[in-house]
Amino acid sequence: MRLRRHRRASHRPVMAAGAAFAMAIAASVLVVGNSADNAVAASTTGVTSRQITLGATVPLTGPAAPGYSEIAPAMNAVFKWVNAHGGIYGRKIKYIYLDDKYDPTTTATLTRKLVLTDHIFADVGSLGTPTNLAVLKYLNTEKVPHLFIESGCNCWSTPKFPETTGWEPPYTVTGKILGYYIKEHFRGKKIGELYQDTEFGQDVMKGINMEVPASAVVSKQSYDVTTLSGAMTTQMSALKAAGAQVVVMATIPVGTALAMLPAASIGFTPQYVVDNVGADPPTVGPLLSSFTTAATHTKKAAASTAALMNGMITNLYQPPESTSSNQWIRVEKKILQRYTRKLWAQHGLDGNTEYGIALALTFVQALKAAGKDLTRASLMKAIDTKAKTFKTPGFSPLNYTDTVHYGYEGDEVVRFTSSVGTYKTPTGTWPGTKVLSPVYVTTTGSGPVKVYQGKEPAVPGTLKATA
Amino acid sequence: MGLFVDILLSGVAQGMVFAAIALALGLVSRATGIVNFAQGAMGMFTTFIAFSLLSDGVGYWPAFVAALALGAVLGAAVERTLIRPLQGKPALNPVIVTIGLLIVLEGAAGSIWGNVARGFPAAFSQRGLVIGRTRVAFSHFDVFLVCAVVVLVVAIVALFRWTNLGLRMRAAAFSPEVSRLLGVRVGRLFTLAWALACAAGSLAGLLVAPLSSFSPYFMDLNLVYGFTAAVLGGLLSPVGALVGGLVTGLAIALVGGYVGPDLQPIAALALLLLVLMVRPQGLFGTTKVRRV
Amino acid sequence: MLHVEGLSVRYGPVRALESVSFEARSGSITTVLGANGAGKTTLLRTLSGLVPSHQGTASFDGQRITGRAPEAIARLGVSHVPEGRGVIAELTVDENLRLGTFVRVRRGDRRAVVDEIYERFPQLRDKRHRSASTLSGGERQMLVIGRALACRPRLLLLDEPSLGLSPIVTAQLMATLRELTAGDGLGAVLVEQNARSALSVADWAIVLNLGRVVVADRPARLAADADLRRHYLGF
Amino acid sequence: MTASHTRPDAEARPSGARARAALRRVARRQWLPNQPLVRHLILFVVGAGLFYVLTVSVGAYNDYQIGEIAVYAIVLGGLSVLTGLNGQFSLGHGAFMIIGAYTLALLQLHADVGLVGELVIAAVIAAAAGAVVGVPAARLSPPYLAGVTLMLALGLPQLSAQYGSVFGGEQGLTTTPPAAPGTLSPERWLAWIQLFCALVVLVLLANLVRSRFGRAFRAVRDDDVAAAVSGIHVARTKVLAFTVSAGCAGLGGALLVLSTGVVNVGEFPLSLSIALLAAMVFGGAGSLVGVWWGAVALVYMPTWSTSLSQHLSLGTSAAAYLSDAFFGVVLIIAMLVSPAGVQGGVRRIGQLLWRTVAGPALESAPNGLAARDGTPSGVAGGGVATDRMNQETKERSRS
Repeated sequence: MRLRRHRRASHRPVMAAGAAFAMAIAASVLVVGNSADNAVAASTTGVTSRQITLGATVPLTGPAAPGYSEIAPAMNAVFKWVNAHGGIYGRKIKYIYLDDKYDPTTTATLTRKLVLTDHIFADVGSLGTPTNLAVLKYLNTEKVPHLFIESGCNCWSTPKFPETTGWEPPYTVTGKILGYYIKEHFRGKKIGELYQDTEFGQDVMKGINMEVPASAVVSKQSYDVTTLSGAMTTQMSALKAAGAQVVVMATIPVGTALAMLPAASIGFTPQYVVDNVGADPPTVGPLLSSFTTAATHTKKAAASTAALMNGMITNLYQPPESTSSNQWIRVEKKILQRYTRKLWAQHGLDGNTEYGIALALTFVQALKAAGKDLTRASLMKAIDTKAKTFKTPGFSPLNYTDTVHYGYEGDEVVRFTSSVGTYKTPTGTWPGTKVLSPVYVTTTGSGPVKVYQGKEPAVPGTLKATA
Repeated sequence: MGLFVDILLSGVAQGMVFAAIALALGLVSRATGIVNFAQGAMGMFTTFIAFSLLSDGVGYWPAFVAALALGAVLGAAVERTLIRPLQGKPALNPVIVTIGLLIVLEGAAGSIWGNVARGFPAAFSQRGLVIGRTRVAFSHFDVFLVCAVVVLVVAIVALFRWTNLGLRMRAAAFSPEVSRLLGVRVGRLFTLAWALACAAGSLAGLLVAPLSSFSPYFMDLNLVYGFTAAVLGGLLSPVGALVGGLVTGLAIALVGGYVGPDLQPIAALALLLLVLMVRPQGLFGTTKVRRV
Repeated sequence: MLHVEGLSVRYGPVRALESVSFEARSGSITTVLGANGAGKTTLLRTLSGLVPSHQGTASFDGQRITGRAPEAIARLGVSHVPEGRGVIAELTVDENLRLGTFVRVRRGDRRAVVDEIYERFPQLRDKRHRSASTLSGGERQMLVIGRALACRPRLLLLDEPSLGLSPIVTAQLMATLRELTAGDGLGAVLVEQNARSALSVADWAIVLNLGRVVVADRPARLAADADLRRHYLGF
Repeated sequence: MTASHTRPDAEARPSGARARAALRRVARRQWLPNQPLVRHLILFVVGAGLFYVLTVSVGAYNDYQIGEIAVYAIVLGGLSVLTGLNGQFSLGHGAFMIIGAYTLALLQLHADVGLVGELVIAAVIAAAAGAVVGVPAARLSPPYLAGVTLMLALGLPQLSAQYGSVFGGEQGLTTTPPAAPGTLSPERWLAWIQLFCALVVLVLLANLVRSRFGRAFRAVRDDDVAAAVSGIHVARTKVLAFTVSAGCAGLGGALLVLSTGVVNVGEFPLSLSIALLAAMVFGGAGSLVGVWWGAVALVYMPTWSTSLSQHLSLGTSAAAYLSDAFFGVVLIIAMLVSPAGVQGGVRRIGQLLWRTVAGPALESAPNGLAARDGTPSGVAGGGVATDRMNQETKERSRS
């Protein structure tokens, strides 16, 4: 009985319903829309006389989203500001950013959607190393500009992929500058290292170890980001046991917090030197609030977590959010406040929103430099040849040439300390920023770390007037 | 030496969290015969509710108790509305429903509490205790954590072993039909088992939240390791859950400390295979092995 | 005490029981006979609420039991001993017995009831703390009947209690059954393949074939009917 | 369950009516030839034709997605055979996809074996890995197997970081999709290759299901003791099922990274393995037609979720999370409404329609219903759960 029933049942899977599944797919296709081939072949894809369409893939949900999900909306605030003031040569910017959940397969699919059905002019400000690697080849084959990737991987500048550019300083550059500072200012101290075991952490450490003498490094610890579930007690105990006096970290904000918590717990209080990726107080601070207890978790919480950040050294390539006197910071705050009210109310100007605004401002400069007859080629040419004249919040100029596709290659070293005052964001009150060094510049290779001699760019008049 | 002790101690604390989750998974598995993939997410959700209460000025302990109670209610509600209707249907279906629930809860938590990474306070100070002259990686809060889980396990064991209710629950789990014929209200007991399990899951959430980045996904990996612990311990035995949790916690702490954090999952897999090769029913399992 | 009227059960398109009617009285044993697949087990499962009925009613002491949940029917005093023994192997002997007392015995009397069962089946007392899985076939049968009795039932529904037992044990079992129903207002419905021994203890017998009652009569009359024996009872 | 031996099989056959018998034959698709191979080949050709028409009438992006659907159909086909037919199940099929994907990438990098060679070797290596996992797996009951495979999916990717020089670390390795002939778009050409592979694999699986091995798979699922008694080597059968299933996953992984152009472990997170299981049951466990529904869901859910959140409001993350939750709800409702998955639901609707059209002729067809609804009870043997009904049947048959 039983067997017979099953044998019958097994007639079914015989793919007899080829029709059924084909219909299913046809239905899906209808729902999603079939605009692919109806595109009018304009002179330049994604550009009309009235509009420029841009796209990006960013994590809006998923484990990687906290913090990073603020960047694209902040960029969009800049584009809204541009549109409100007549656009660029009369063209308004339409920015489509899609949620890839930091999953490269999804990035690959959504990027094809952006290119093939949304007909974007360029992919601008997509986030992440593995995600962008998944579309690097595709976008270059399709000759779609793949600009200002939100990642400092050393991999965005290769002659093989001329359409692709990075934006923030490459991780090795920030590492070298931090390493140089440590070498100069913590002579004779025992150095411990903690890094995320991905491209990011490895590249920063590569830079640091180019500068810091190997004899000074007493312990190298790492963590795995995909299986990072709790406090890094073992790593911090090992650094403590090795007697590290300075702990240099290449960590994402969560990693910074999960390292500092157990360290505080075991009474390990080294001098922290943290790469800027994982050192933004408004981002890291709330994570540290779990160090509060049932008794103290009230208004005191903010104060006690701020204390943990106090004294941390990091590096910045654009003005710190806390210096409200800075012209760029003022403008950025205004744009944020006016064009993304929600974001402003939730986060204010923190490391992520500032990043998005600065990146979008860079792109707006590039669009202007590309001129009235905008094409993909004219945009790439403007970036490759005129980047040094772009006025952006970065301390050092953008270094794009036809062979180098990194953006900034310099930053300064700072310390968070309440001795210079504090600043407030919707998530708490944070120590102010004290500048410790001049702006340094260097390259990803073996070139020396040099003091940057030029001036920091001033805010363009039009921006000051309209924002 | 100090390092070794610290590694062991952090392994114990971590292992206790796995044990609590393993216990919850075991309770559900025992009652309704399924693996509840939403166990972690349910604990996450109630922990977020506790967080909301804390932000609204409610005290820590009222919020703590409220989260446990809500966990129980959530567990009972899920059993009644989502699991019960699938009785007698293909056995994978309720499992897929729990996967669906996992997605729903994480999505809901993300949209309600937003995308901000934040911290969750601990019941007691997280500053390590001073033993001799060194400060070890074991704080007042860790002491509380270990005690809470041990008390939970002892309570569950006592419930099963020495109370009539526990006897009924065991009977209902082993042989629901016979139990019904003896007048045992099996359905209610299953609901109760889910409620207990999800309260235990909430406890795990409240205990581990201060030690992790507190986001809608903070329980995901804990669930995976908790499941490993449950399987290691034999899935159905509360003591097995405790031992399984401890072994898993220590194993990954030692591997993380001395071999490399990358290899923690591989090590857990190896441990699992090793134990299951020797005892396919886990350390404390008593599955009837059918042989011809 | 048990009154069954026109009871029908269907599994999808299949008719498992078709308009079955009979009565079972307290203090008597009613045996249900028939070939494999005649619907005997289905009948008991329907009476105890495990299988929903399609048509007809069954009532116990004037209360309708069709449509009620098994646990509710058990609480009325109907104790179903399922086919295949139904000991809960993961529990000890004592736990199995105690489980029977939870519903109809007051908290203070439960120990006494269990002890009473041990009086009746002394072998069980010796193994009270052993796992039920270690018992022999005959001991398991004692355990399930003991457990059913621990429920303080008014009606026993027994599904093939002699299955797999030796003739001697079967005879003992039937004797026990006779003794139990003799006194305190306990009735029994006994489903059996072993028609000969069932007929030897029963007060009334019905024969099912393809879900229908084909004969209902006194056991002696059935045993005497050679045709009937050959067609339906197989002895 | 008691019904199985009381069901009067012969009794219900309606008298005479040749017309009704003919109707029944049509209903049971007996208009197709009886030899499985011929039937499957005919369906292969029909399916290929339909897909050709479909792909040439849509744009490049849809071609790309159809290709992805084909890839997931292959993976889900293997998983469906493992779970639906053999009663084992895996929460770690992403790991076998990784093996296939890296095999293809390494072959493209270091050897010159051509696309066919690359795909075949990828499938074979993954199948071999499946055999290795399958040996211990054969001894484990479902929840324990779940634990082991779950850890496999979590642990295996870590090796790529550990041996970065071979596997390219986080960046991974690049892959080169086959060059499209003539003016054909690369997306369409790749979609054709992927669809072709999917149809071939499904035909092979369909034949396997109908073969001696398929019967052994089912026998082991239904009752391993009984299967062993009737001379089936239970452990070997389970290992074989695992091997076949892992091979399919490996081929799928290899084909998938041809689409993306790069292979790195980020593409195969633990959540993918869980999503695969969910999609398989969503489509209908044990059904090789159902795999297409599951694959459509896997590919379109992220896209739909994106467009949904765009509609809800300008892509804020709150909206994105809501659309995530929405698909959890879809999964739950699908399971509650149609336990046999989408394909089970489709079948039931088909029957209802057919019965209205063909009238009561089929009503009395012996086992008509049982045969059609066969899948759900089929899966019952092998969930994470031990299906109580089955368990008790087994216990009873034992005593």
